[in-house]
Amino acid sequence: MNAAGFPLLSLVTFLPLAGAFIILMVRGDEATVASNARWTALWTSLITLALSLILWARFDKGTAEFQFVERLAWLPEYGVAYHMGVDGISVLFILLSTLLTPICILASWESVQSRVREYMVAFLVLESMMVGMFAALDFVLFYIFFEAVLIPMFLIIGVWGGARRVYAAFKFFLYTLAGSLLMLLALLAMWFHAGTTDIPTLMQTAFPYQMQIWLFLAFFVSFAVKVPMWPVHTWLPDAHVEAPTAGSVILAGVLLKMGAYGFLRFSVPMLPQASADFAPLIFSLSVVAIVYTSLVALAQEDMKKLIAYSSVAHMGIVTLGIFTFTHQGISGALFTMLSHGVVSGALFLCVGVLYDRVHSREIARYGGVAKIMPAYALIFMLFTMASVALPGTAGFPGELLVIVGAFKVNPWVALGATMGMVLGAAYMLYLYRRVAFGRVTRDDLRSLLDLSPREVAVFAPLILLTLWMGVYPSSFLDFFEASVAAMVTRHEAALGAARLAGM
Amino acid sequence: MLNWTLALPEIVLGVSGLLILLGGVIPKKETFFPVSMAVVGALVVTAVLVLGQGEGTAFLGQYVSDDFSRFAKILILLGAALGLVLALDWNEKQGLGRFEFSVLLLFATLGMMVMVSANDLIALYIGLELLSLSLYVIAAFDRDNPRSAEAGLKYFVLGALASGLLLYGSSLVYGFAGTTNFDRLADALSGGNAGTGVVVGLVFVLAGLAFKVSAVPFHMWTPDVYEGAPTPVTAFFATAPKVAAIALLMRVLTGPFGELAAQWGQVIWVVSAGSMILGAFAAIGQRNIKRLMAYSSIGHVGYALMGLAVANDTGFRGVLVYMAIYVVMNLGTFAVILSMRRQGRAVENIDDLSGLGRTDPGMALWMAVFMFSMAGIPPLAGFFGKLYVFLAAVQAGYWTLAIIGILTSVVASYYYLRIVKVMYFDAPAGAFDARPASVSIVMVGTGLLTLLFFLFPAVLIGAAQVAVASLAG
Amino acid sequence: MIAAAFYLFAAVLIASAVMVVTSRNPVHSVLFLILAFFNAAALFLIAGAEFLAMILVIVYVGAVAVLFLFVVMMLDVDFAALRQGFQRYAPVGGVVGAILLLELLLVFATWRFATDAAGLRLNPTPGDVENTRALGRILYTDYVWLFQLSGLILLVAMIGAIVLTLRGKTTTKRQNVAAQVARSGSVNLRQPPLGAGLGEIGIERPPVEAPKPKQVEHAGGHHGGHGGHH
Amino acid sequence: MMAVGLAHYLTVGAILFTLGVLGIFLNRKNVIVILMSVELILLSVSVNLVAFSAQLGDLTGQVFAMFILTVAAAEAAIGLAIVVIYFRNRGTIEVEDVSTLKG
Repeated sequence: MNAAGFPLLSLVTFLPLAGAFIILMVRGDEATVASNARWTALWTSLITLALSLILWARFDKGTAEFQFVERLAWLPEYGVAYHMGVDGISVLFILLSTLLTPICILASWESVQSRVREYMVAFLVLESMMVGMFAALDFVLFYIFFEAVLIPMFLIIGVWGGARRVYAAFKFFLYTLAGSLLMLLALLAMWFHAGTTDIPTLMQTAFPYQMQIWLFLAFFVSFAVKVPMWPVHTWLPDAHVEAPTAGSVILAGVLLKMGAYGFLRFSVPMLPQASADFAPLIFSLSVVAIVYTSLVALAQEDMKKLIAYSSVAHMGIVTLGIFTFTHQGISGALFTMLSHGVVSGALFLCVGVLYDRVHSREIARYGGVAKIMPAYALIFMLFTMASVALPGTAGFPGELLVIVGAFKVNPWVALGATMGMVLGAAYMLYLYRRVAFGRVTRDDLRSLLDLSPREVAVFAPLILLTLWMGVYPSSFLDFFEASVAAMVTRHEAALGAARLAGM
Repeated sequence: MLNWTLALPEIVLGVSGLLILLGGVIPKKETFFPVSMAVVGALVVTAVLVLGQGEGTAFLGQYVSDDFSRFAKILILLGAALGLVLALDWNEKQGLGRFEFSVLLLFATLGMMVMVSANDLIALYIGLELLSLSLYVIAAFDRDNPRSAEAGLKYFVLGALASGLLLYGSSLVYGFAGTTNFDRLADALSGGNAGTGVVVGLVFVLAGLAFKVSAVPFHMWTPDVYEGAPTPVTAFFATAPKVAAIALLMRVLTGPFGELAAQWGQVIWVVSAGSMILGAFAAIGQRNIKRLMAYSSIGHVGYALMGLAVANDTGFRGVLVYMAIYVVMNLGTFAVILSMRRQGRAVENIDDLSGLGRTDPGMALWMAVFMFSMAGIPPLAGFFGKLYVFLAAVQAGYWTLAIIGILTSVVASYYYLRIVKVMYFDAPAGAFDARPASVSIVMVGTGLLTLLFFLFPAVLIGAAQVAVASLAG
Repeated sequence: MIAAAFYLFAAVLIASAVMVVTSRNPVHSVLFLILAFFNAAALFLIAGAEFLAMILVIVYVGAVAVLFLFVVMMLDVDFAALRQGFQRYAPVGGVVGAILLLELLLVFATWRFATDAAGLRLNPTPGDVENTRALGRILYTDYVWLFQLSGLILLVAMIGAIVLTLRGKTTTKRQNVAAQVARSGSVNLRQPPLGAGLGEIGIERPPVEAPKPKQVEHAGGHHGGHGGHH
Repeated sequence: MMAVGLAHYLTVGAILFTLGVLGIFLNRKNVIVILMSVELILLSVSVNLVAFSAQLGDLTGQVFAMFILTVAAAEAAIGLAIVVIYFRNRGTIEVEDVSTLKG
């Protein structure tokens, strides 16, 4: 059946749903329900994490083939199947999702007090959809998971968000929906052309050049909104600012990766010529995104907004790396995605820690936190450093690889990426200075408590990962080595064939 | 050959209608509930008979039974039976518990069955009128309520005009071909033989039928009638008759006028695009949920017609799948709307749903499922409906139509989301009265179907495939 | 001769149709509608559809038009107010109507029958029998399905009209036959002696129950004039 | 068989039909006249059908016309019933006047 001997991927995907169902069945008064919901959600997500660790352990790094493959007839006569599997590109994202979910649940343990049951259900459903999306090897299946993510996220932002949550939730939903519906059209066109929606098969299908252009544009709109790329990024700051802490963590940690993952899974391998043709466009947009949003980030007064803009900049580096079509570039992009998932998630948690205590995200409201909460300041510093890609932290290897890859293609592009690192250092350190150092200007800050054991438990795995990724990056790079190599080779082969045909 | 046994389901339904009518008239006490139960029973029996119905034509070609008609009939019977179940409690509470309601609903259902089995212009007309006349009456059923009376009046006036157009078109078609039988018409029109007269006739017939499916530009009656009619009547209007009218439209266009697909394809294209656009934009400002559902239904008909505009088997299959899912979603939504009742009074503003997520999480959950499904968000059933019509449009290269569909569904999702927003994000506006079990059953049943459709899509899609095959063959 | 008759009837038909639509008083409209039906019936006769002509007169003039008349007279409507929109819409309506009419006439100008229309006929007119008999032959046999269904349509119309307009008034006393029959002791069967009249037997009445004494509401109260105590 | 041609009948039918449609649009407020206009439309259809029937030598048209007459009678009954309850509720038969259901 597959390497694990049982349908591991399906189990990882649908176990959270089972947990959600159990939570829905809980009866009793509000407090009982809330506490039961918290514990059930935590245990479900931990078991899911444990299961996904099997995935990690059993994954064969030597091959670019899909592993843990499951296949069930779904709509056989239309070439649609329930087809799941992972390769080097997707496996770590599943782990990222299953890791961040329990962290999010722990992080909202106390901060979410209203409608706990619904909150936990939404998170578990969200986890299920995220994992399914990364594991889907059928385009229709992928699309279903891809869009279904919107439902729980819409509710998480809208119900437990801040003051302008309704606006943010609608903007998030409608932007993404508009993009993904265009992808649906492209999907249908591919389906019609190839007679199947099987992703491995579609990767082998050569689409006519004209069609590739249109398909690429449709995909581009959808994924660019999701990544988000400049200039369709405007939903992101709103969504981040208004979402509850855990929502921001998941949004930054996993949801933003869906767009980049889409580029890697669909645009580049299935539409090689169009990707190559549009690469300059992507480069320009990415560089604009990096520089522009970094500058915007410098001017922010709201911590969450600042980190949100930094996410846009980081994702610009990711898209830039992907479209270099070089081994280093793509590896770097993947690594940056992972590290950004961990680091920006952690940064949002850091903001959340302060927010839980003071109920303000205004940078000017703080100052001298390092004196009052030393442990917190240390952790915050670690993640700030990781975010500015200090060597030895998670942020560094990925960005370095992207710059190397970009340099191979075009030095100016590489310069753009480097600019991102420099500016990133500027705004992050500026943020840190204003929050952590300086005199304690406000008396109410003096009474703040340092991290509780629960919060330490939340941060611990992230700290560990950040250091691990920075010190020993090849333990992660190895995972996608084979897949990226195969992808680059195939891409060059496809371009070569097209060039031959063109002559 | 009369071959009358073929029409057994209709005959049984008609005769049981007469018997039930007798059973309702004779006793002196209130008979709404038992009569309704008897009608539901008759509908179920008829559905069983339809499942076992043979194929072929009867009554000298006026009646046809094939997989297509059986598919449509099952849907119609399902919609009618559940619609009546929804009406049970509401009618009693609103003082509309008169047994004639159920009997009229039964005859309307019979009319719909005759429509989808019609193989002759006269049979089409008779079936349509049997349906329409019953609907006129039940739209005005709440006769002491000015809004209901007005709904009935508006529906009647425009409906009568639509029948007039349809008939005038039929007369031209008959004059051209010398026959009213669909098979013979198809013969007469084959080989590019159609004259101006028959094309004009077709346009009139299309206009008449477009009214019945409430497609743009014949949609004017829909919002007023949906809002004014008693809510269970609106629920009924939005489901079974739509299926019947769309099925009839498909049969007429593919059968006798199959050769003219190039002509009617364009008309349907425009109608479909117009309906989608109007359904999306006009609904945005609505505050009354029934009125919103009216525009929503116009939009949904637009999507279904997209499959018809494509005029190939994939498209027709998409239409059937879409309509089946539409009926289920709509019944569920109306089950929720019928539960909106405070201190014994029915309320129907969207704001009345405020904070439902807190006051009644179960109902809010199902309503959210229906709303997301109507917006076409996977993995809910509504997504699959859209998937199949879009697939057909893309295959046939109808890009413009598909893109209009995409844009309008984004716009439309805005107002569906708004309902979710009101339920979950806003402060509670007070709890609703306890729901009757009958409504809960329909709500949960249709909700589960909507939610879990993705597990077995092949069942419905396979059935639609078979139905379409019989239509073309 | 027949052509002249046709033109006469057609002209009157159209003229009265115009009057139906435009006349100020709905009562006049109804009367013109009746006239239109008569003339249409005459046209039917010329075309050889005798049965339909009769039906038109009997059903339409006899029932439908009278029903209209009845409703118009019954509803006390201020008809002058209803005509206000008319002048405003008349020019536009006239243009639209003219276009529609022209288009329809163009259709007839290019009219042709399907090449094999004669072969497609379902019920060729039999030469040997008159119109009514020919219709009767197929109506009750070939068209039995639709015939029965149209019966149901009439039934629905009947139910509808009743359910919408009939009100069981509470103020008027209505006869309830079943209750009357079931009433015990109200009917005494007796064999009167032959030739006996009321004078001998007297008027038979059901035994009248003695009126119940009213409950005393205020034990100690004294109500002058209203005899609560018997 | 006919001294006058098919075209004559169809013309009469077309004029009647147009008048009927016009009547509905011109008398938007007066429901009773609208109902009568509907009757005119149905009459025009019957004229058409009878003419075609005679021309083709086929009885189907007359049967069709007969069904139409039957149904039209039923329709008139229901229409008038609805008008009556409408009048009872509002004391007028104006349709457009009603803005309770506008939007």
